[in-house]
Amino acid sequence: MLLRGIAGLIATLVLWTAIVFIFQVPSFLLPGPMEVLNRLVFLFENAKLLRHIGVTLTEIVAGFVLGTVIGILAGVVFARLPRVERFATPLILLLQTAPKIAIAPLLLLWLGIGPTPKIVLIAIVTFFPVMSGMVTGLRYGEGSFRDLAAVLKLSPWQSFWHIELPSALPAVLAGMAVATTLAMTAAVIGELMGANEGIGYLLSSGQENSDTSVVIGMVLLLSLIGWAFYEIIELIRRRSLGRFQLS
Amino acid sequence: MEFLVSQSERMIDIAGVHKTFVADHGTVTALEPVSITIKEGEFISIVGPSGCGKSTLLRLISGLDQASGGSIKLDVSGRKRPVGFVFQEPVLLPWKTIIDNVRFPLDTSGVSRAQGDKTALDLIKMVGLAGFEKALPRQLSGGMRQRAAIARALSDDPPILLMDEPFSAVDLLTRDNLNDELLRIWQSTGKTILLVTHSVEEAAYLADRVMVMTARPGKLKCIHNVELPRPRGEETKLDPAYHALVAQLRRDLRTPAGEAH
Amino acid sequence: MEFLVSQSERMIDIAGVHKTFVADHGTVTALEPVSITIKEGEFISIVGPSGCGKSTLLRLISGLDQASGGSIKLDVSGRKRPVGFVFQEPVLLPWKTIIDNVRFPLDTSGVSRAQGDKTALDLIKMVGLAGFEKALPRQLSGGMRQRAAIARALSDDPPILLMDEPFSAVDLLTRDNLNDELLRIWQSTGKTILLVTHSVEEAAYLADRVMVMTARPGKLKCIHNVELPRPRGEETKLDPAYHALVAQLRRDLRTPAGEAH
Amino acid sequence: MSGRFSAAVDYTLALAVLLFAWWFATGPMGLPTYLLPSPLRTWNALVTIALTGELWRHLGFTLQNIVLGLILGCIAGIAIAYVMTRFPKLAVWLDGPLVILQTAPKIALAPLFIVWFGFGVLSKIVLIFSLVFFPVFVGAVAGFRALDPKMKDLSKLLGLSSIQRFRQIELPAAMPEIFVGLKIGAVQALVGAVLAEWMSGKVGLGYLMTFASATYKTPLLFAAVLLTVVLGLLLHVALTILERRLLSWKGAARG
Amino acid sequence: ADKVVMQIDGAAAPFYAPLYAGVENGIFEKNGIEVEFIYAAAADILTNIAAGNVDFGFPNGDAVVAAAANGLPVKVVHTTYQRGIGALLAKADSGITGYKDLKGKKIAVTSLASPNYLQLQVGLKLAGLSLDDVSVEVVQTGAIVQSLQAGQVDAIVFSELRKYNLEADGTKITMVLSNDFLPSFGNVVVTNAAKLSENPDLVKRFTTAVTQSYEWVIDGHVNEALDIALDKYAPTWPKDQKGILTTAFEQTFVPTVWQSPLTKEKGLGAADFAGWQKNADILAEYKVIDEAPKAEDFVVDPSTIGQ
Ligand SMILES: Nc1ncnc2c1ncn2[C@@H]1O[C@H](COP(=O)(O)OP(=O)(O)OP(=O)(O)O)[C@@H](O)[C@H]1O
Ligand SMILES: Nc1ncnc2c1ncn2[C@@H]1O[C@H](COP(=O)(O)OP(=O)(O)OP(=O)(O)O)[C@@H](O)[C@H]1O
Ligand SMILES: [Mg+2]
Ligand SMILES: [Mg+2]
Repeated sequence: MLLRGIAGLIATLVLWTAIVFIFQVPSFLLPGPMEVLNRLVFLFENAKLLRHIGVTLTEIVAGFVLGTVIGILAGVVFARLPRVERFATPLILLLQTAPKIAIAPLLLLWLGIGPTPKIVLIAIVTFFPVMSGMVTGLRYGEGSFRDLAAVLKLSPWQSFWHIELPSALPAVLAGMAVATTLAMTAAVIGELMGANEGIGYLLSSGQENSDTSVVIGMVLLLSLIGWAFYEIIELIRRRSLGRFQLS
Repeated sequence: MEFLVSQSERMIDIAGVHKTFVADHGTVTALEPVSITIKEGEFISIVGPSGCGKSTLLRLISGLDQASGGSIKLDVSGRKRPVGFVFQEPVLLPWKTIIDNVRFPLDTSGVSRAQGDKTALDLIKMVGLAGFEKALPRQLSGGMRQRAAIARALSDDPPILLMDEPFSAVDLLTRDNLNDELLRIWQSTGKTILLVTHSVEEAAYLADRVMVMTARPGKLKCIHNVELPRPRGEETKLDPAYHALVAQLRRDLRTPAGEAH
Repeated sequence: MEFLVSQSERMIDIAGVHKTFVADHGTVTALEPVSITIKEGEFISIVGPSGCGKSTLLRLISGLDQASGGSIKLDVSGRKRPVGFVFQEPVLLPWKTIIDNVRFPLDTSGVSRAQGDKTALDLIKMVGLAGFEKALPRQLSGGMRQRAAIARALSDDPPILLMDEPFSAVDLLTRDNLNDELLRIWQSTGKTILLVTHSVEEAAYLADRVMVMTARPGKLKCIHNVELPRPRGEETKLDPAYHALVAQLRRDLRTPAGEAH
Repeated sequence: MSGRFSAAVDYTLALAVLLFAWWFATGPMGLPTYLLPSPLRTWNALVTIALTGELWRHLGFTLQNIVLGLILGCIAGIAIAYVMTRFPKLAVWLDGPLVILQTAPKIALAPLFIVWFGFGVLSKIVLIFSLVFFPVFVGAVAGFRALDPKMKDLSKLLGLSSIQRFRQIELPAAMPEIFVGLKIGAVQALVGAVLAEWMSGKVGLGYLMTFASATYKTPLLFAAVLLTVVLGLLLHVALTILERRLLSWKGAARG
Repeated sequence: ADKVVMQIDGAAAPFYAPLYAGVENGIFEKNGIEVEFIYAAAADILTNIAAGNVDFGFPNGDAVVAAAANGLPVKVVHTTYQRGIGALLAKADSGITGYKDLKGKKIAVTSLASPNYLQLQVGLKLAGLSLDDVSVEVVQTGAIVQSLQAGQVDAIVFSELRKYNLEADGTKITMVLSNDFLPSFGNVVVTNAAKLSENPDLVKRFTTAVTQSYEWVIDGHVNEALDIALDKYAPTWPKDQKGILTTAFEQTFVPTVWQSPLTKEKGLGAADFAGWQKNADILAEYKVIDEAPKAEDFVVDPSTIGQ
């Protein structure tokens, strides 16, 4: 799967080069792959690129895990208690729709400068898709399993662990896949609101400098990280569902 | 019909229970008021035309659904899981193997894995699924799935067992065997069993009492005491009293003319 | 057993068909090589213990699964939908009402809505679901769902009808009625029908030939010609030949000792 | 009906609590206006632009973009998900590039979108579309994949044409998962619309926000934020009602 | 040493070389200060200063005026850039040489609330034109330069600094400095009003360090400072732009941006109260802010800190 994904990636690169070459796209609009690669190598040699990647990766992983765990738990609560869900919905939508840039100073005020506000931001955007997936998975899941749990008088934890989580897993994983893409965006925003390291920071310096190669290069790095996340989720999906996916 | 059972002997007390479903296409009276007292250790069979409320009654007793009126009392003080339920369609967790499915009630009630495996393997053997312990439900035939569900319902030894057409998808021979196994288990454990079936032979062969229901609206038509001696076996099936009862049940089901035509 | 059927009469030609499933817990031979030729308009019943490959055989004939070997030929030149299938578990579209489900094969083959409604309503009435046209599948009892599935399989009048334990979840009376309806339809339309059942009475009552299968590994044990006169009805059930056949089928199923125990 | 009514009550109640917390933060807790303006000042800012009629222009523009982007993203998401589940070979090739394209942070690409697609509505719709597409796509893929094999048997047996199969079986069966994607997509559409206007343009709620933010008109900023949230809430409620109607056959568990 | 956080406009860039060099040369340390630089947009910086999230900011002067007008408790403690660096930029081959040539053209600014937009309005007015004679597009920082390069607009009103980027890319640029007709200030050091009154000593030491850092560069260390910046602080910047940057520093920043007649007299960072006041008044006149704040209320001359 990974191999084939890489094949697709190479195809994209070829297409990209072709577009740049055929249409003679100037590099301030869309630099070619080689140009971007050169800039990446340059950054690697001069700008401690790896350290920046490490910083961002740490933030993403921490935020993603936090958001996923809270999302799953909230999903369970919301699916069981629709009133709580309705009650929380406006707040959640507030957090999701309010432009992060607008609330950034507040986040800094409450959480201080450093990785925390970034992690929280990533957790916030991760939370929503995971929670939605969980709620749907539980709400529209097989009714007969609910009967079984009721007859066996399973504790909330037992029915969550043995019945609800497995049956909601496809929807939750779909939510997590969506969350990966949002997490990448949040990582950038988080670093835009005040940072001096990380991929998002390098990206904003590229923007400030109208250096499209750096922008595209950083976008590409983030995409690759996102893709890696996505593949991990796919792996979990295939591992866990392959057994009972009936097709 | 016994109306005088000592308080302690009463296991299930159903008084004026009825159920109406409200659906888009109108309300459906699934069950008109039913009253019956079931003693501890009794074996009750329920027969009746399709759609007469048999499953509904079992669901009400198990507490899965709420009655529209009337009261149901179970005398199962202290038991965490008073009822075992064999659903009309086998409800197996598709992501668990057969042995995991059968052991599931034990796993979730704190029984040790080793103990659970032992019980589960015995039951799997009993229902004729030896060799399929590690199979997933989708790899079994319809009848095999149903048998796995039966094994699961028995695994944690509930005092009350509700079985909704448990043997409808298995062949005659297996069915006979399972009937005898069920009787054996019932006799050795003293469970209270309610079994829904479309086979009047099965109903008569197994039960202490047979409830006959009628359709549209579903209601309890009559209850037959089965006076056949215990333990039952091949001789029972030769007993003229047995055949008389079967014939009587057939007649009961035939009049008033059933709903299908 | 007939081996000489004119080419044009052959409807289904099964030669050395077998099926093996590969699963995590090992390979399962669901079906050892089976050969049989079924004539147009024949009514075949299939009986056999649970897990002997009956459903597998039907799925192979319908083309839903691929055989591991052997060949299956259907003489249904030009028919877009050669087979109707009543699955062992009722497969209804949960978002459609009963009438929409029954009309579904018609809707998707370009029959006008009015014509479709008429056919569907007739069939719904025939299977005893009048009044539930607008109900959703989940609002029906198990037996009612099964009957809806039967109605759907009949609605677009396929030349071959494969029925996997269609009546297992309905009561005796309904079952008898449906048996007679099925015979009526069969006689008037000349369908070729394969019906899997656990009821040897039903198998004998309906069929021209009864296939008896054995379990583990599943294989065709023998085929009985049913020489009972047509049309069949209440008299058939009094015919000693019928009872002899039923008894014979029972014996066939009993030896070799079934798998459950 | 009574369910819907009680839902409205819950939403109102929640908003009231939110309002109280907000009031509390700005009043007794004493957060200054430039960090968080009081509800009253925000309301006044809102009323002011509503009275000048400016509000409706901005709101209308944003709403139009959201709806357009949402519809387009939805159609494309479902269509491509379907094609990819039907032709797994294709998925092998498309999966990698699609995911890469999607995980590319839009906020970083948004400025380039403007350069690529111009200042007009097009670049905005493209941005919204790109944000809506993926959630719907992933949801739809999950939905199509989870199709009950018995349903597959049925459609094979009836020899359904691709269109029949899609319309009658696959789409309705995938609806629950599609709705997960759709709900996230709706929120993303909102985020995208604001982001696009933040990046360029002279109308829209997003523009209003940049303007307010650059001039420290924090009450106006929060008024615009609040409007987006209300818009989000309305979209959410609309989708929930639609979901309830389309998925009533599922007999969703209610607590 | 006191640990402080300074939030700088935009991202790390060689233009901030004096600050970086100051750190590397131990100038800040000598003043008992350990500084960490982080980056954000100007408006965010001022909000963060007001909220106390960061200790010092280095935003654009116009942003400070707007913030002060809206009641944010911020104080300019070091008018580092003595003039504005806003400018009208157009491609040399477009034939645009000044505002008078803009009739019928398309011009991009970053926001209708930005000082660029104000500069455009005033520039047009002085050239006898009005907004009706041109079409204005709003394009964010991240795209505005490219939109000029791509020919989507004929001119942009933005920062003088971008001229160097564009020329590095090989585009010849015509530039009209806005400061010539509209006095304003580029990057200035800002702190919270409360911090200033509670801890004037720290602020004093900080501004002293800033002054000393800039002095070192002005005293003939442009080359070293740029090396430090390009190597350690703005490594994303292409190294081959050093030549252009050196020219920019030597011909523009050192003589006319960081230094002015006022600084000759009162030292670097001196507050030109009249200039600030004029800046504020014009912002108010053009309705960018509701009411002009008093320059004395938000600007402090570094020499008076702590007295
Ligand atoms: N969830 C429901 N909503 C609406 N009506 C229902 C629902 N469940 C059952 N019913 C109706 O209640 C009646 C009794 O159903 P029930 O399942 O108890 O029948 P049954 O006796 O078990 O039939 P069968 O032998 O076919 O399983 C039926 O008419 C059915 O349509
Ligand atoms: N998908 C599958 N994967 C693995 N094994 C399978 C699969 N489907 C069926 N089998 C095996 O094939 C054998 C025959 O199954 P089949 O469903 O044909 O039995 P059947 O005769 O219909 O039984 P029943 O009367 O219980 O429905 C069984 O042993 C079953 O375990
Ligand atoms: Mg039932
Ligand atoms: Mg079968």
